[in-house]
Amino acid sequence: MILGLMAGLLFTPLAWAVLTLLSGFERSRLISWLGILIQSLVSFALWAAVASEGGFHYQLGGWPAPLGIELRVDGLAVTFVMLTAVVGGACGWHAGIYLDPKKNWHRYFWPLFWFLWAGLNGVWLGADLFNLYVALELISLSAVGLVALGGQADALRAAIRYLMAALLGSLAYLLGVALIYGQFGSLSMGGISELLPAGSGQAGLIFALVLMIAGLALKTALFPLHGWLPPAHGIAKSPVSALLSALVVKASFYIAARLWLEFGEHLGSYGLAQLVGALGGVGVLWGSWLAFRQTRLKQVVAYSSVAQIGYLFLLFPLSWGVSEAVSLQAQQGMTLQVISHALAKAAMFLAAGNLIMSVGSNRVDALAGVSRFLPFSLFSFGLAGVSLMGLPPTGGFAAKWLLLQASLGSGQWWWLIVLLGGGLLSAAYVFRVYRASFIENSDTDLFFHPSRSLEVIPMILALLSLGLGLVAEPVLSVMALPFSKGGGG
Amino acid sequence: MTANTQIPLFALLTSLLASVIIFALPEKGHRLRTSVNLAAAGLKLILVGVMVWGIFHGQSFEFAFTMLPGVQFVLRADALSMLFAGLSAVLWLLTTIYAVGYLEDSPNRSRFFGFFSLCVASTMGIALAGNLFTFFLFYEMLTLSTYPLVVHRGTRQALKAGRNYIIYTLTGGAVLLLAIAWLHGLVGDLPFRPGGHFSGLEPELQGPLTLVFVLLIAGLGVKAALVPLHGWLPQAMVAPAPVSALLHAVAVVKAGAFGIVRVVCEIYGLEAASQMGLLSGLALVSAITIIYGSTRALYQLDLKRRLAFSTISQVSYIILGVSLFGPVGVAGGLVHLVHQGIMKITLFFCAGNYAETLGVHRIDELDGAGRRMPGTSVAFTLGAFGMIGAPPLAGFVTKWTMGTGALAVGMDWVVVVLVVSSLLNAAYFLPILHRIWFAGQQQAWPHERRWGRLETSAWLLWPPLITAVALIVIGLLASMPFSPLSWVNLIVEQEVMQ
Amino acid sequence: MSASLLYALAGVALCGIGLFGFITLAHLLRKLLAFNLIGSGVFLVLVGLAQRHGEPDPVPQALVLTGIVVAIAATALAVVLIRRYFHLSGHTTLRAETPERVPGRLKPQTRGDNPE
Amino acid sequence: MMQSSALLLLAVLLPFASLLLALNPRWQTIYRYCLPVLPLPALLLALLAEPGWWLEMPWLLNGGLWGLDELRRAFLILTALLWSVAGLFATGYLPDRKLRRFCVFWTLTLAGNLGLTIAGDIASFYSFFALMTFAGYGLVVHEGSEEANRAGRVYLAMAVVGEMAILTGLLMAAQLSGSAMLAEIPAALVDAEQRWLIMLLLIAGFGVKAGLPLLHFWLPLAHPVAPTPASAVLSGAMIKAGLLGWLVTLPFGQVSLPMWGNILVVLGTIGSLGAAALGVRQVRPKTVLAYSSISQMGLMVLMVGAALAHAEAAGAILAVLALYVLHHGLAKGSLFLSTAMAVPAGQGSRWGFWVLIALPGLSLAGLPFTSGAAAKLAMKEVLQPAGFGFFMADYLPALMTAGAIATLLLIWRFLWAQGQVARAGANPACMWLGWGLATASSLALFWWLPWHPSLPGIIWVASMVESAWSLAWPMIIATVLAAMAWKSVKQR
Repeated sequence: MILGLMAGLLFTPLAWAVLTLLSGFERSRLISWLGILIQSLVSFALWAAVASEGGFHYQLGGWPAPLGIELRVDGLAVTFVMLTAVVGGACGWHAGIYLDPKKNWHRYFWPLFWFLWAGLNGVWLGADLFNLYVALELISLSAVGLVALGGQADALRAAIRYLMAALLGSLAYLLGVALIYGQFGSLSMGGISELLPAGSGQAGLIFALVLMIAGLALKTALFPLHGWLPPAHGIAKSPVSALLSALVVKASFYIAARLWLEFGEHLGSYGLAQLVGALGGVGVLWGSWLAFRQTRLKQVVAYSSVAQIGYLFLLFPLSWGVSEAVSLQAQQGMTLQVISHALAKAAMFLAAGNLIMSVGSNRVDALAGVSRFLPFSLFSFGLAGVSLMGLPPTGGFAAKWLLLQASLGSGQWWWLIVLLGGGLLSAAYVFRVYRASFIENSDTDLFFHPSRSLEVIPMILALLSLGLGLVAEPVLSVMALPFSKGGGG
Repeated sequence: MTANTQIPLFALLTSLLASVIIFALPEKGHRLRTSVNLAAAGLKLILVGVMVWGIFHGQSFEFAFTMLPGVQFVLRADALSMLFAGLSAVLWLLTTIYAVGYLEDSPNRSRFFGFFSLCVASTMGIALAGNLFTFFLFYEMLTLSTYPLVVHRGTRQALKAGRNYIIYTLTGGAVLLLAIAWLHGLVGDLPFRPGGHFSGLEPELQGPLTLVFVLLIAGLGVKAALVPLHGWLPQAMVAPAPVSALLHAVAVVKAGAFGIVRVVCEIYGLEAASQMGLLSGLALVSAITIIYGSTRALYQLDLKRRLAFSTISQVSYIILGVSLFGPVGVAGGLVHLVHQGIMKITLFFCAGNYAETLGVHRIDELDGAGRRMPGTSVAFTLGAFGMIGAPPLAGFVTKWTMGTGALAVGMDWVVVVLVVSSLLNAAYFLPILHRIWFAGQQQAWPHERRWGRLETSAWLLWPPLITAVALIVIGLLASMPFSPLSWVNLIVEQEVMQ
Repeated sequence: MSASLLYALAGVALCGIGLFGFITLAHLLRKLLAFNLIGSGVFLVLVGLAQRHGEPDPVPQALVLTGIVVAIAATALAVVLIRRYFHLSGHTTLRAETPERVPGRLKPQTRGDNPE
Repeated sequence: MMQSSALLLLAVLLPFASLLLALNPRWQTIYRYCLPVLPLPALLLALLAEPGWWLEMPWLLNGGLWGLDELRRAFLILTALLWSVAGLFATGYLPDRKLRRFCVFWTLTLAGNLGLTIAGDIASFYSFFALMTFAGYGLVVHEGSEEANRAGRVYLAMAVVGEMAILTGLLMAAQLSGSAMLAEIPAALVDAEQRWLIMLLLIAGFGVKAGLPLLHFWLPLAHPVAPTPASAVLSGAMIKAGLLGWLVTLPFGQVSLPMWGNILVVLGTIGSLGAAALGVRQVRPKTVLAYSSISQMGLMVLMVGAALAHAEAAGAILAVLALYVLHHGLAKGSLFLSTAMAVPAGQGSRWGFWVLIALPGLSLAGLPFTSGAAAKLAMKEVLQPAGFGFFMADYLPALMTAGAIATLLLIWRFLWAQGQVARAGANPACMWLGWGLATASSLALFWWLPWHPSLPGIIWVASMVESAWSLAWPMIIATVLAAMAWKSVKQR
């Protein structure tokens, strides 16, 4: 049964990709929806399996470690697989209706979509450094393709800028992997973490870790290296930008987080941790400030992604050199932040897409009066905004609460300013959009009403993000499995 | 899930469900929306009644589940929460009736009533919250659900008022979150327990706990409109009358005051708070707010702004009462929570009636209103006299109890504050009454509307009359078993005797 | 100075040159070439560092092979994008930002061309 | 017992019930004619019920206690009688314009006045007191003229400040006594360490209503502007509420306070003489009467001061005070009502009319065989300086005679002013009836009313003959002075 599940996770997406490549838009849409259904069922089955029996290792095709691909299926990975299923499914369903079948290169959306999905599953489950590199590359190339899909000159410019940044990041990561392999002769994360105590402290290894984290930070658009994200996410089609913001940036962060948690104690240093945390903090404040000043709606949401990513990197200082309980709290907080941000950001982008389509212009102040005629999408945009602000009862609040507790527990009180200030600033730009939509200037309803199902999808995602706050406890308990040493490999 | 645990949850869910249904209803479905609204309000009233009856006979109602590792979501109905829950349930029913009449033909009413019941759901949540975490959860939900009500009209001015409202309340919320997280870090998850937790306290915790107390009061003070943090309240007057009635008489303002009461009585405990010298500071701030609010109210020309400033001063009575830490003083403060709610909602209903029927917003346009709208004016007069503290109305009961309480603990200056504020109340209410009853009508009403036989539509007339009668009954029968005063004595027995 | 260390150092030097070119050169094709330079540098380091007690170690060879495949795919995609970008905007560098279009309040069209 | 508590409840609730008549404009004529009927149950209660029982109402406010004792009975008789007579007069006097509003405020003030007389617990006493004050404002500004509004503002401002003083005083006293009943307050005051503050607050608070000097400014402004029946009641019954407030709260008979006694006697003297000095220079008859009320209240303050200073004699002084209040209320009520009467045409009836107007005035000054004489003699009897220890004691007789002279001067001034202003014409029947009843009750009915049992025997008509001279000579002096003043005015 596990073999079936594992095969379903990695290979079926590639199969769907090839199938959709061969057929036109309508038929590939049908195949894709069927594929989404199967993927979701498989992911849910795997989640249930891990929830009951706990994490396990799986050699793909039975090949042993050094040459074969070894997968580590534990609570965290499975939760992210589940997240990908939910968000990917929603975006796929939304794109099916949203994209115009008549445009010829829209038919290439589906293959890229499935490649992206396969790459994501590869990252979540990969335990081998080099396999992570390959999956990362797969994600980047398909994401660049999606951004450039059917776009004009500025879409292509954004795609090229994104490609350059992604490739540079991957190569830096690969160089790091090469250096570590040179030192330890093994690529599996678990194996290296055992050999680490012997070789810790050597300059070469520290440089390798810094290189890898820098490369991944570039791919996750951490503060100084975030230049490529707003144009890319802002210009792409809304289901694409939802996928990018919700999942793609999280993949590279996921790897960076795993590296830090495995190798951090020995190779990392207090200075490095605080530096990354500081970059994250400044990213939160700077991203929110820029989001507040944007004139175009999707740019506002894109810069908000830059801000929210800053929160994630608070994990580094909060899990280095602190007690086990505080570190666990920080990890739980970070995971909840990733999940709630993915759901909320996807909902926000999809809702923004609906609003722009109905208003006919992507400027924020063109939204006047939409609250009267299109309350549903606006309401889901608002709910997603509430989760980004970290106000109760949303998942964002649960994450902020745990990070607050962790920073208080570890005595690093300065992260409070980032957490609370970030919350207030995000309130600023969400309510700016709300303000614009509440202005009553015309009684006539000259808005284009998108179809009902387009409006329902973002609402579902927003409600999930809202509900996450209430069911945080069970989600966290399943996720806790991997970090207990027993679960690992 | 025995019956006792489900009732608080159902009480909360009635209005949550109502708001979801109303959002889904089409804009044109007026009759259906009104019936859903009234059904939800009625059901909630019954549930609260059952809980009040249960608590009177010593049962306990509690619903809890762990929301985050180490943090519980607790809904508990105890005597203090029933005081606030009962008040908001009753006044929500009346305000809904009033709002249906008030928004007769205005746009996006389903949005209004949706957020309206969401706002009451969060007020009910605040009342039933069992620990600080749940309290904060509904406290922030209240902010979010009241913003669209404040900016309902969509005019530039409303949006500006909304912006200020959000800036104030969200900053307050952030400060409160910081305080709660810090408190949680220091002493772990604290349920609300009569008598508080910090009676026998080791000295080295004293410093941080005082700082946490100041942060808590600052966070809650924004909603309770304590002096430096009250700026948003007069500007939020631009909202429609039922909103300013519910916001300023029951939901928002009282949430802040109720929060401070919970923190002082059931987290810190009255003895501990007074030993740590916190209460004298609190008493000072609330006294300043009382005097400041009343003096500012003197100079307002707009009727609702004058009522808003009067609310600022009246709410601080509650906080002053609690900081008197004697049993009688605390009883006076708590009973004012109910009395002020009823009196202020009567005044806002009448202000709304004047605005809606005669188009009158400023005080100097009120000449001769008594002759044109006798029913509303009688209700307004009773509310005004209640505010001044003229016996036998509810306001007098509060001032008398607080006065005796203050003298009992030897804080004589509190009596001076009470007297000065009563004089100021008289100074800004009596001229209005003079204009209503004794001044002849100079110019025609700005834009008058006729509703046939009655002076204004039945939906608008009955709520103020009901609350005015309630005002007299509560004042006269203050020592009956189920009157607010005796219910408060029940609370104070648990609170102070611990 | 065993032979493998020599290869590794050469690889690192190649990476440095490639990185320098990647950052300073404006023309997109030159950037692409610089990228390939860094790629081969990294592969050289991978191979150089991997010599293990005499007999050949199969793992780095496999890694390098996979790395080369990935690099080719990436380069192909980059060339296609650059060509299309040149065809649409006539620019060969990312520098020239077209002035921000102000679409204003368009009449809502049919579902088709969505003005994102 | 049962029927008297039912009568008590009826007496207080009937006015509130009559408010329902205001709901429909068509019923206002009915409302007009039921004005005199409203105080009747209270009058019946005062006359029939024997004093000393109380009706407990634990559910009302924080423990209600209504009932009558010896002192309250006298006040209730006066209040009920005066309100019914004025009500009768009002039915004839009132035009139809703004009638409903007048009736509403009239019934509310009546309810307040009756309520505070029979209230035994602090909360209901203070409630009725406040109700009377605020409703009284409605009567004062009824005319709606600018002068009325200004008088109303002064009245209200001073009344509210006074109320706040009373509230604080009662609050402190109640907190000391620990109970919500009025009866316990004097006992609590005896040994309170802030006694001076509480007494200051109570005396000042009730003093505003009773017209103490420097607190009297609203009185001469409010009376002339109020409609005549309202000013009659205002001056006759409502001022006495302040006096009742003192009698019920201050510690008479339990401790002798010479210092407070002296202060009050001095204030009383200033009040009576100063008011007379000001009153004599007034032109409008109602203002003159207002000042005469202040001067009469000055005399009563004299007695209160004496009672405070001399605990043993307090009981007797209070009895005399009750009698004096009854006498002054009725006389002043009929005088006020007469200001609105038109002089009848016929020569003979005109003379009779003027004599009937003059008689209550003269009785105020102490004309033998009138209620005034009885009150003055009782006062002289009880204020014998012999037994008193306090400083002002031996000046009392001199002050009393000076007071009598001042009163008569004011009466002559009033009669002259009324003469100037009086117009000839017919009066509606109710006004004749109302005024006639008032004068009759002041002159004749006074003797049959049940007096306070502990009154000294001297005041009976029989014993009045030999003391007639002691009453008459101050009046002769006053008349001579008035004549001289009148002549000098004539030359100019």
